[in-house]
Amino acid sequence: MTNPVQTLSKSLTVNDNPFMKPVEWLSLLLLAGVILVVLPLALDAFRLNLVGKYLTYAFVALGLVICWGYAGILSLGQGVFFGLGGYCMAMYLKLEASSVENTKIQSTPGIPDFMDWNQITALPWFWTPFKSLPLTLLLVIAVPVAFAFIISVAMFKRRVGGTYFAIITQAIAAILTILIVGQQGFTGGINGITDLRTLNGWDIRTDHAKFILYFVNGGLLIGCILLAQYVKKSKLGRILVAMRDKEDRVRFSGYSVAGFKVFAFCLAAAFAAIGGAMFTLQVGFMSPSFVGIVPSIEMVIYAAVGGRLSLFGAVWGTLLVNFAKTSFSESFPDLWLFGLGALFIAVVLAFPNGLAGIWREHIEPRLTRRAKSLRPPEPIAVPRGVPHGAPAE
Amino acid sequence: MNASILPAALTGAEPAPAPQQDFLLAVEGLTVSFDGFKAVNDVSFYVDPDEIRVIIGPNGAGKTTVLDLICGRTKASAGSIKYKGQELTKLSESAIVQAGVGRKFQTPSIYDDLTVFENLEISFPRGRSVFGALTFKRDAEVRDRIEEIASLIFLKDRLRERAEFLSHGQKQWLEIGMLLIQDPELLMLDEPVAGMSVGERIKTAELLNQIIKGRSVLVIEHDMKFVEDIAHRVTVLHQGKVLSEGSMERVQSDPRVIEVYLGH
Amino acid sequence: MAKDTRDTETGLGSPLRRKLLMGLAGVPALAMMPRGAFAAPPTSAVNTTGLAVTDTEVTVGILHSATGTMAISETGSIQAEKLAIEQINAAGGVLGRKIKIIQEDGASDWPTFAEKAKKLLVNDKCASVMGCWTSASRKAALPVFEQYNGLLYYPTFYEGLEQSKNVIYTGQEATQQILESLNWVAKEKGAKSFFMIGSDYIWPRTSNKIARKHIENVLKTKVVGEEYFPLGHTQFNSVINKLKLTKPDVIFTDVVGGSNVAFYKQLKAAGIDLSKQTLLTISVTEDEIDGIGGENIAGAYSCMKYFQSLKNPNNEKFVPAFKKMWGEKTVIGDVTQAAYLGPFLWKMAVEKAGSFDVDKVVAASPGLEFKEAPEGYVKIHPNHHLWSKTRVARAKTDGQFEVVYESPELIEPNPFPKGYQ
Amino acid sequence: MFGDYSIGDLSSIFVMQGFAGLILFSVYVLMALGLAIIFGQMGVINMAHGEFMILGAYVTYLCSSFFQSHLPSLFPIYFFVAMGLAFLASGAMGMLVEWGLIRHLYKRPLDTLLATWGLSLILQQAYRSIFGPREVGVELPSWMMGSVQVTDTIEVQINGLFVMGVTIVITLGVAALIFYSRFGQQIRAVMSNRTMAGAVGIDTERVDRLTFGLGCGIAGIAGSAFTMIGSTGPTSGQLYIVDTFLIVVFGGAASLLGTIASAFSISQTQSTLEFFLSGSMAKVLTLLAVVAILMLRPQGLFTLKVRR
Repeated sequence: MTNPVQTLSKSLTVNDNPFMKPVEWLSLLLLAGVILVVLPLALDAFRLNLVGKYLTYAFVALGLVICWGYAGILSLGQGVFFGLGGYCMAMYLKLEASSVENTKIQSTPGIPDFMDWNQITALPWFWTPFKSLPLTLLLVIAVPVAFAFIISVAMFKRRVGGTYFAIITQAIAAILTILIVGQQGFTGGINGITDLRTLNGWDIRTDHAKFILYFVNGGLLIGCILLAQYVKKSKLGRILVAMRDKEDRVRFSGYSVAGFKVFAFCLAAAFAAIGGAMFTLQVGFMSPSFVGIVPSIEMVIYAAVGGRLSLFGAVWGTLLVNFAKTSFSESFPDLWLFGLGALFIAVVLAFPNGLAGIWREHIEPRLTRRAKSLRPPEPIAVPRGVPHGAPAE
Repeated sequence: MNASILPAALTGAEPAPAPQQDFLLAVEGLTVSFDGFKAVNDVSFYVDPDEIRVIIGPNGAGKTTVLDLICGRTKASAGSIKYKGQELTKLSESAIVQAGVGRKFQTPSIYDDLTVFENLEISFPRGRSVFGALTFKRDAEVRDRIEEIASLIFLKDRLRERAEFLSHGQKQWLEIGMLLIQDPELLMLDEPVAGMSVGERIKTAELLNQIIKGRSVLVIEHDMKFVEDIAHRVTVLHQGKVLSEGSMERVQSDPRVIEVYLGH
Repeated sequence: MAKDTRDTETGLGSPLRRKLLMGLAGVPALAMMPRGAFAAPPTSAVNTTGLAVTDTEVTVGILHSATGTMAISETGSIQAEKLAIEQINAAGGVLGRKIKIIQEDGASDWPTFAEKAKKLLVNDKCASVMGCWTSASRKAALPVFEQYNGLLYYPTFYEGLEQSKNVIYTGQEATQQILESLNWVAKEKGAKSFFMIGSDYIWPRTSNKIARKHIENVLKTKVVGEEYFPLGHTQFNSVINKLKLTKPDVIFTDVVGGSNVAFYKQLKAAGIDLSKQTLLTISVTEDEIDGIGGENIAGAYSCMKYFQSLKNPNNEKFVPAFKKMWGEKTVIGDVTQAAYLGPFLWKMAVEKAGSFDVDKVVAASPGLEFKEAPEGYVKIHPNHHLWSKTRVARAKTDGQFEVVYESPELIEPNPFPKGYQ
Repeated sequence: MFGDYSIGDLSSIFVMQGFAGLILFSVYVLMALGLAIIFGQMGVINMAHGEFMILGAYVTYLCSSFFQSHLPSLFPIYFFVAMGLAFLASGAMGMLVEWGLIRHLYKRPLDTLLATWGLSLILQQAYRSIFGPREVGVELPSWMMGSVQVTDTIEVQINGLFVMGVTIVITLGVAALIFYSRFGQQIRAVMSNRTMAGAVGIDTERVDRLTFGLGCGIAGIAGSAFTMIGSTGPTSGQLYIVDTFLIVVFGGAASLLGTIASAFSISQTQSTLEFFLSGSMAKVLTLLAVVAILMLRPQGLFTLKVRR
């Protein structure tokens, strides 16, 4: 990689650290256009709902870009936060669907059906907050973030990093899955929480509702991208990159490294939780199969395919892998796993920076060469290169 | 803290010994053992304000470990480190830095993926909390200060480049710059001229001579010419213990030192 | 027996209304039956709700996992459904129309089942869907079938506690499978104590709950242990020690998947001889024995409604037909047979109703009798489950079962059993 | 819960329960040993470890069918042949994977995780295409079934004894190889200082490949042994992966002794808890305890405190 040596003659006098560079504004416009205009016009209600579901995974991938790409913390347990967010939402919806009149055939009316089947006769205490919508919306974020906070404080204060962190988060995903499946009286077990109907009286099952939820989802995603962009552009974003590079140097520049890692991990958890809640709303149920190890690792590959350092790449990567999965598994079901496996390997071996890397290394230079006569090239401020995993301590 | 980096010249080359409570750094009985091996064994020394202290000693003498202990990278098994009367062994690394202790590592430790400007910016002593970093503004004060430091470390015209592309010597300077921007009262340098070309070495000596004024400096160095140039006092470590201490001439004439170190 | 009065809100309403519906359904059925045999009635008459029915074709969906972890189990169902549809087509189709299959892959992923169900109903306008295997996939797809008024034929024996207007359950619900076999083991083996071991999820837990109530309240004997292991668990030595300590008369198991294999191998290795120790399982069919190995499980009793070795004229035609289509080595388990029933039950209901309209087909279903079922005679109950016999059979080393007991009468399905919840 | 039983019954059960714990311990050691070499020594996070084990299991399956149909007289001893072949097959496959994949990723440990996860998906689908989606039954020679009657009430499973025997042999073999052989010396040299080892004339690439192959080969033996107690199917390998990694990490990744100690403590905890609680809760509590201890002591049970 060679970069033209830049002089700072002019650049220090203008705003050299804009919130978004023109290229990034264009990317955002393109993404927003595709999500909010093109797809809704081009797809029928069924396919649009599918895209809506995929986009909920994009929240997780977005969080992974911050947490893994920027801060170098690979979490194999993002499904935990996606699931917790989704379960919080599902608990509210389930309580609303389990009104006394809807459930009058049960031995205890007014509680979710699966509790009744398990001889539970009163709503467990931790379900009661989910009777209130505002409280639920708060808890959708607060519960996963609090959980992420506890995990990450415990681990990062003791400098657990790199591979160890990945393996421990994976174990946590496994534990939570076993717990949810085993405690079926409180959680709905392996079937999950199903048959969700209304949100504060509004039927979420109709095509019209799904259409509206799609836009809410898209809007939230763009909001999260902007938030992530703000973080990335702030000094905190640069500190995360610096930490990934030379953790000790950051520490001996007077920063509490653990605090920043905790922040990155909690932010990723919050994004995942929003994704989970939107998933529940759009798909109409939540089950432990989104909490475990396999979905968690698949979500990492979305971010990897998109480019682990690119916020927009994360969304494109998610869409691409899921479209491929849907169409490929329909026509060649046997080949799909070969394809997915090969994708993992190819991304790691040949395209460590994913789609965004291909764009930046092969397409953008050509475009810039053409545009060069028009304006001087952008200063290089975006970190490139694959993060090396922090050494295990 | 935003004092100029070039304060008034020293009042005297050899500061008078101060009473104990006025030591900037007081290391007493410092010991650390790794699985029974005492890498640092009952080390005591005192650094005065504005003093330049060089630690020398053969490989494996425990020099770097002493710096690690002071800046909190390694936890002491026994002993105390008092900085301006404050016990450092209990503090976290970041708190030690914030108290005014800066540390340069042996190999250049900079952020390859960031530009030179950003490298310096991260070391700028403001916005060190999570929230502070989120709301940090790159204002005129920050810019001016970074430019000031950059010209001092000969990198003024390379601010926009990714640090990865600097030469080895330039990386060392950049790291020194990253320390300077914090304006520490105690500066610890681990072999600042190691691995430099002759030209870079001369420039670095010049740079160090400028920046070490007005603060206490603890240096590990092998280059005796360089040591003679800057040292106020020298501490010789051998096998984790203090072997000798005093002015360069005194240390050089110490037969024990000649035996284990200069004699080689 | 207590008549079920606990229909869900989407269900069939009061007994009075149900009778009314059945009566209504009977009239056109009588009128249409002979016509169906001669010529295809006009499409406009048999399809008033815009289903994918032409003058020559009717579209039916198949929705199972062809990929993923559940593909192992669901493949047999797909094969059976395809065989049934081929046989129906060969005999002239349904109301003179050939069945066209659209197969979708649920990929062992529950939202995918909901998605594909929606696709089959909304985009493909399938007149009915044969599909789902696990309860989780059914629970995910069920709201879709109810919302778009589709019709699902669900083949797996399951935990019950469900009844929907839009689903016909061709497998047994838990009470049908369990109670009769417990009675048998109590009577035949004089069993006084039971130890229950299951995989940790809803079906084993519900089944064991029903079994425990029956053991304690009806048989007046006792349960000396009840253990659950996470799905995929492979170490059973501790629980085997507990078996040795408690020495139950009967080990009652509903362990599934890979755990099944590990459990029986370790049981055998621990010297528990199934020819002396009675073991009753509700989760082992011929399909499972393939992986467990016949020699590891020989002697265990399984209770199901169907076994491949069943001796009756229907089965003696079904088994060779199945093997001819899918290979000599394939085995046929309980669920595979139940899946085979789906297309026939649908065909009969359509012909009885004289229409493909889901509401009419649903209305025509209760009371339908299918005398050519490989398991023997079955009948659709108003609660959309099947009246069926329960059989207990003993596993042999060659991987087949030898039926040792058959309930004398058809057992009434009772998905919401009073006193068992 | 013991009120109804005689002292004799109880003591026999405790003996057998202790034995059950030892079997679990052997299983864990076998599972983790290969990974301890690959992850602990080489720093490669091999998520396809379970699939290498299952390769060994399938080799055993093929062997059993082959001996049954072609060499029925030798069937009683086929298992030893199968274990040897399993070692070779998994080892060869491991070396192939190292050459094609892993060697490009030594500097990026987290990326080996993703790449080997991809590999595990491919292997699973390959097994499914070749052997079918169902579990296959591996028939054992009759002498390996059943149990030894120690006293009237104490019985000991023969296949459990066999697994323990295999574990002891393999562990001693690996220890001898690593600590006393020339090759082991080279492995240790390469792992502690690659550049230096290269400079003194060790072919580091070859050592890497053989080490990875060795780890995978041991996984193959483990898989072969597990056909006696577990299932052999395309996705069976996934059942083991979390447990295996936790054991290695808990033991302190770089230490073989640590791996064994960690396998011992985890297996005894789990086996004891399983006896007193339900299986699911025992598993959850064991995993939780391991995670909690790792949070308090991230370096694992056994690590040397070294100068950084």
